[in-house]
Amino acid sequence: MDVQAGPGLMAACYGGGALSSLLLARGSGRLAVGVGHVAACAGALVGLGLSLGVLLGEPGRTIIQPIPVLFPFARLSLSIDGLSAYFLLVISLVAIAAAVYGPAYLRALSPEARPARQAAQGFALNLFLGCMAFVCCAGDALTFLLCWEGMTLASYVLVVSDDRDGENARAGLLYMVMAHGGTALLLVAFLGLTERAGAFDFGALRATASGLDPPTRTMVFFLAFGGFATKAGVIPLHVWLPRAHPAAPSHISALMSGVMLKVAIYGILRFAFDLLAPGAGPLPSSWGWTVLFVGTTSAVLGVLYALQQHDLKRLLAFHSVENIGIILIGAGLAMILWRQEATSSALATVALTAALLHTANHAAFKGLLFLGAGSVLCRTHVRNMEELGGLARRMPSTAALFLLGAVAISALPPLNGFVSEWLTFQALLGGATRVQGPGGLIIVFAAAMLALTGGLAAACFAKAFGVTFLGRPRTPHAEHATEAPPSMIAAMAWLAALCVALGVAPGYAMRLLDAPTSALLGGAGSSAVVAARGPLVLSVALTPSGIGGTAMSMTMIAALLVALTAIAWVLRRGWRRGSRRTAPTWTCGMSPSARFDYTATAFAKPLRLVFAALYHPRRDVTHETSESPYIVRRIHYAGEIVDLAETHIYRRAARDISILSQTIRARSTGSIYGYIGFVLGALVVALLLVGVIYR
Amino acid sequence: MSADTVQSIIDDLGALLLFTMILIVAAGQIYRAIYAVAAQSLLIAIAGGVLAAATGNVDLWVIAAITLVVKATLLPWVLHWVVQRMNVRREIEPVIPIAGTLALSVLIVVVSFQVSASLGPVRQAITGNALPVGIALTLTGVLVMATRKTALTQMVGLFASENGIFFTAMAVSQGMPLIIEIGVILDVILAALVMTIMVLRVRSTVDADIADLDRLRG
Amino acid sequence: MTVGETLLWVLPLVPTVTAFAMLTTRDRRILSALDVGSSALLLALTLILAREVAASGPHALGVLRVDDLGLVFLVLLVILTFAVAIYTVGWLTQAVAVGNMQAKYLRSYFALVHLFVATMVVTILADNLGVLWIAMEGTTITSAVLIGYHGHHHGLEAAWKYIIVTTIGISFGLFGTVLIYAAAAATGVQGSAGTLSWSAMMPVASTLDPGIVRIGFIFVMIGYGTKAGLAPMHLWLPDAHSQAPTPVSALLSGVLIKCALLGIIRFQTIAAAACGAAFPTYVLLVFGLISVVVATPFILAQHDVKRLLGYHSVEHVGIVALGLGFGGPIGTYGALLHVVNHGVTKALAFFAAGKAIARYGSRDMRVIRGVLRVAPIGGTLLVLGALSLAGVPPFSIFISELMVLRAGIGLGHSVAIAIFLAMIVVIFAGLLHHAGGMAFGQPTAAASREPESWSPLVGMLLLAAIMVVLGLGIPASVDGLLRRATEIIVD
Amino acid sequence: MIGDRSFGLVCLEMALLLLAGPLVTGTIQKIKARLQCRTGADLLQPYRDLAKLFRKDSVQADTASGFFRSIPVLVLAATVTAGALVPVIRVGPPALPLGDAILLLGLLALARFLTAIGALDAGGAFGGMGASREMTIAPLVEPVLMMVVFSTAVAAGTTELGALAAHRGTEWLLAWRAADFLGFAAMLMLLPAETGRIPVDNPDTHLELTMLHEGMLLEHSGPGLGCMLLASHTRQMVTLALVSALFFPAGPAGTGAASLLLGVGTSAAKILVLAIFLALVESSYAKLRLFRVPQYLGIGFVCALVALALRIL
Repeated sequence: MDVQAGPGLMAACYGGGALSSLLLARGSGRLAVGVGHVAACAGALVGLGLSLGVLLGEPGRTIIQPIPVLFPFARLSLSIDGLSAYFLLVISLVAIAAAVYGPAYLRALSPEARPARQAAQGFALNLFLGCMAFVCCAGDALTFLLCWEGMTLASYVLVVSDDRDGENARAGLLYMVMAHGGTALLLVAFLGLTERAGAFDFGALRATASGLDPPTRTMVFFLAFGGFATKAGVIPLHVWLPRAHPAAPSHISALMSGVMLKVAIYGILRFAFDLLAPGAGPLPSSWGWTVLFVGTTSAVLGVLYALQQHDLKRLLAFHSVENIGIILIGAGLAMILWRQEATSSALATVALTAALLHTANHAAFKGLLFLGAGSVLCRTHVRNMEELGGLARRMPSTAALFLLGAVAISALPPLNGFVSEWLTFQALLGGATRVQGPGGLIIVFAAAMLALTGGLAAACFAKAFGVTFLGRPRTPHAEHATEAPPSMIAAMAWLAALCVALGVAPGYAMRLLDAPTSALLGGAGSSAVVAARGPLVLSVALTPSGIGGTAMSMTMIAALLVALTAIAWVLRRGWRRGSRRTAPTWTCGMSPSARFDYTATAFAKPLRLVFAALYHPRRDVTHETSESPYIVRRIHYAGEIVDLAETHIYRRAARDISILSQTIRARSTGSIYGYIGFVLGALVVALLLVGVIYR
Repeated sequence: MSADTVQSIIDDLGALLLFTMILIVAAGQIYRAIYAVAAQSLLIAIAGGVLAAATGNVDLWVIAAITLVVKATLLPWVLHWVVQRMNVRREIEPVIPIAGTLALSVLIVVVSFQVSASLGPVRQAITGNALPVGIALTLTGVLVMATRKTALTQMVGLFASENGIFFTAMAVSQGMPLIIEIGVILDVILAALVMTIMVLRVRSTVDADIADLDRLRG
Repeated sequence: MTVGETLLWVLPLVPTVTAFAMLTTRDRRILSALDVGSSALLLALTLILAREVAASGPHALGVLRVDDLGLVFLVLLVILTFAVAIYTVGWLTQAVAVGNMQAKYLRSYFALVHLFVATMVVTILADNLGVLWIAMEGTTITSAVLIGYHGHHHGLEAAWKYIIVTTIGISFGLFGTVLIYAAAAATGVQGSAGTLSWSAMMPVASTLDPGIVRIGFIFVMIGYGTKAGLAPMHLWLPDAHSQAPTPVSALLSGVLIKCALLGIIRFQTIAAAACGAAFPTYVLLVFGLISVVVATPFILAQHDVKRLLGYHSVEHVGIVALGLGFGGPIGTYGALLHVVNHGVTKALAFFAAGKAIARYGSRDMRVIRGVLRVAPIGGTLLVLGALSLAGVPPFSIFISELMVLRAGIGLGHSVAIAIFLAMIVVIFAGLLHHAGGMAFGQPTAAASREPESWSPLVGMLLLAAIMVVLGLGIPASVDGLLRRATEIIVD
Repeated sequence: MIGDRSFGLVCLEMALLLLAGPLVTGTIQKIKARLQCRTGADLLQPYRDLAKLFRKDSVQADTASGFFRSIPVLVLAATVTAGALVPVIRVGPPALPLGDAILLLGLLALARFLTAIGALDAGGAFGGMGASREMTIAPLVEPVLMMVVFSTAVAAGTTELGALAAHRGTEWLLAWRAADFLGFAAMLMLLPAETGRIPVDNPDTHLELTMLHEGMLLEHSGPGLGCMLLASHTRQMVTLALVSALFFPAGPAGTGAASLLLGVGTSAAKILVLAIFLALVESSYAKLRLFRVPQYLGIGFVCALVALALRIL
């Protein structure tokens, strides 16, 4: 099939899906949902083919297709180059899983949902996927903005689609408002360019931007960065994220966390390396350092806040903040190193490769984890992990897949999370060697923070997995859980397979990264730089002379690991076949019960105390004593941590604004004399001004 | 009559109009205000007549006549009738003290002169002193509406400011096209009618003055 | 006499005749039929007129004249009138059922509505600035009666405030007209009858005396600005819009304030020609910004849904003023497009809110909860209307706001843009907060679960369709109309 | 870059580390005993324990999930794989790309993660407590370790341990500069934490208040426990080998049996020195309170940071 037909076909699939599920609204809801998800899956497959066609097609290929004229003042068009295709690929990969997962999930979660609502699900899902896909394929500012807002709107609908309590509506409101603020910044950034260019399409913008004076260009970049950062949930613009993502249905959460944030990353890369890139010479240094700093902050704070969450999906949402931070570290490093020296541009390629690879990796394992959380949710209807436990014996496949995702996101070998973090470390090391002076130190510090992040993530997921799936069930919800339906398992298995493949044989993925990296940075693509020694070996040459490079082969490590495991297994069986019997866990002689299990709160407590300065933890313990104060009947414990940005910036601002407007409204007059007075006053003042100015 | 005489007559009338306006502002009783408006309209009718005689413009005669009939006779009579019909208190309760209102009206007069002074001598030839007087009348009329309670006083103020407009129209541009003038006057009559109806309606339902209702706010 | 000229005097006549015809019957079905019929006829005639104008330029007949600029407003007017007529059918049944409207006064209600429409038609078609003023005062009188129609003292209070304040306002407008007339007369171009005619004045506008025109424009700006609901002269607006019967609110917010804007535009062109574009630009910018800023706190801290929509009209009139102020082809085009978009969307919002109010028997947004549960379609339309008003694509208002922004950024009014955007975001938050509160959650016990009646839905869906279509793309015919209108203003 | 340490050699080194692990533990115990004026157990006691454990039956908690049995195996495998990455006998990068420091840290972290999972699986309070504390200390250790590695890696421009060792060359102590001393100091502070010894952890007791690592082993028994113990021996060995590879990688360059033996000898000597150091520390310090550990590691962090600053600035 010709790649040229791809976009149209994709639009047809998504649009058709949206419309058909809308038309089926009056009829059976299940049919609407089914049709919607099938169409979404088809659209994702088309997107997959399209992106692969571009990525593996002849290098430097860009598909440009005009859109029939809609607005008299702008020519709309699509343009799909390497970068667009890569993000389209990521979107499609997760979208397939979500589309497979969705129907069974929705049915299991709320079987009694009204047809209208189910149809809305199908409609919004297709709209969401379509808009995301076409944001990446947009060839001009207006298409970009329209799809961008469409994406926000569709995800908003999905977030509030389940409005059993007001909580989701509030989360949706916060999300929508912050997204709108971000869009406002984007508007200014884009219009600042389009008005100079006199046209909307990216080609014209590129041409204009290369002629911009540095201050203006930097201002435009930071406007755009602010807009995208809001969408990406970068700290301190993240407050909407941990509320909105959990509120959505889980497969939508997977899409939002795994993919939608990446669209923002796409925007940042598009602006920094493509639209605003100067004709020659490096980018303004302020850009890269800012992005690096912001990325590091988000990574550390994100995982720290994630550690203290007990709501499974909220925890995952905070981890998205962390991973976006890691991606931004790579991107920022690439901005710093780009076009610095001969070899640094190769180094920049390494950094960008790390960022892009982590984009795909995060999409895979975060999608997997959210789907796993969804399976737990739809079987137990509980999101608070304190009320779960012991699920590994009841939902073994789900548990195994979730564990795989946990290992991957904790950046542990031999899975994919480690690969991208390894590349990031290499790039950071290279940066430290190239950038002398304080800059180098900052880069090394970022490396240390990255290591800290990895360790904390491991701790966090030891907690998440252990408390949710291991030990004894703490409540009847968990007690009576059963394994998730096969279609949901299949969707998770698909993503898990991606995690393993990207982890064990990352060299092959580099082939896909060639197009975007060379499109953005010019020069050799990833596979030439990182997979120079064949697809099995990742190698990075750090010093100009080429000596002292680093090489690592995930494949061999994995093989070694498997072999040794086999040997150790034999060893464990023992010389003679020892019998195995089971006995209750040792609890100092008491009869064990679920109350002996370590809770999430307890597990995270040491770190809560270590980082108390960041958490401002609050705990209130009330003793319920009987007649004598020494006999304690019951102890109530309530503890919480505060999100500094939220309490210190957002809550305060919101409160002040509302108080201000309340007072203004209360002071306003209702008497007609005041009305007339205002009119008269306005006239007199205006006349005075005219008289004074034009004397 | 020579143009200068006409000009001087108009100026004197303008001064008189300002005087009546001050009477309206200072009026402590509703009747006084109504009479002052009637007198004001009368003066305007005279001004129309003078201008008509000077320019021989037939339209102006008609306009003067209409003003005499409608504004100097009919509307004051209607107001008078309403006041008697709904036996409200005859005293005018000011929103802010009368002295303050007077001060404000002085300010307005100053502003209007300053504004028209900003036009410069050449352009003042077009407008003469009529413009500042007109502005002053119009704004002061509105000032009265803003600073006097009871709906009736507001209607009085409204008519006063309409007078200001008419005077300007005559003096500055020998009156607008006849049809327009008539239309305007018809509108004013209609408005007065509707307002009267509303006043009586409220008076009959809730025993309060419509202008004092201030439940709707914010 | 060509078709166009005939239509010029037929158009105002249609609603007038209907109005008097309506006084002859008491039967509600006949009244509704007359209502829908005559507004459909009006719509058809207007479309014919539009084709005439597109084909052979402006037509003039005595004091009436139609050009593309007026046509933009006229089309908006007739579309909304039609939608209102359809909506009224079902709304009235319900209103009479709960006793909001007495069956025996219905004919006067319908008659007044059509007189109101007739005056607005004249306002739009008026070429003579005096006639423009007269018709404008006519709209005030008729609509004042409609606002007070319910007869309880809140309604009368609102009506009184409305009639007094707007009458003062447009009497200032008259003063301004007189001054500009004087300036024109002073140039002594032609007979005095001609000098009040806008089309006759435009060619010589550049020779008018700038000083007088400046003062005149200030008076007109304040005067017609009062009628248009620009801050700080807007105070009557939320009262009137909240107290009027819902269809009337839709007409007030959708068309009437736009007519006042048309008046301002006509004078703006004269002022721009006489004393340079800078002067009207800055006046409009100042009032636009004041309106956007002043509206914000009242939108945030509002409990009455119709007052909310009223204040929102203030904000949007401010946006139109900003667009006109930024000027240039883009800004003006955007402003005109915004006039149409806001008219349609705001009418839709009022319709949806009206249905919700009827369901819950209250205008308090703390009482109206979970509309989506009790009325799925109406609730959806309510949310869509709110989102569109807040400027979210793919709805039409986003496009016009985008163009206004373009103009502002292109011409480098950075401060105005900054304030504008900040307020837009805050207002967005407020509006969505209110709309979300009304749409989602568990409905209160007061809510009536009765099925949604068809005619209001048809009316709303008509408007929603226009809203979405204009958001996804501007048809060539509309574009041509707007372009020609823009040329008239900018030239 | 492609080096000349053949895969066979790598396997040999790995086997050495695996087999000598218990011996080192035994040595440390012996020295401690001596320092405490006890005779102490035999050097080979750890081997005997392991052999005994592998012969025993196993008891498993009835609440444990299917993962529980496989965890010791995986932990052992991960640790031993990590052993494959450090050069012991000879410096220089391996022929196959198996020598990356970051990968080594990753594998150790994997082992630790799985251990914690296993500890939580049985669902007792001790396992959870041990896991919680272990996972509290680990994230604080890792950045410091990473920076120590970087402080040498920045100079060499690689994170390949063999290459790092080769870059430092044979005359290591003479070539040391301030940065190296600081980095080494930081490394010495980390050593007890990474090997789970006093002052951070106490390997000898299962007392609730003191234990980190041992608490996680409570529910394992028989061969499983054997695997876990062997893994912790190997882990300690790997860490010591890492230190020597980073800071004093003396080793003959030539090939042939003689140089191989020489290499084995030298590395044995280095590891013995470090073992003695550990024993000294263990018997001369008391265990820190858990919440003092971050401060303790903070000192190491500062040392490493300063070392890097000296390298870069």
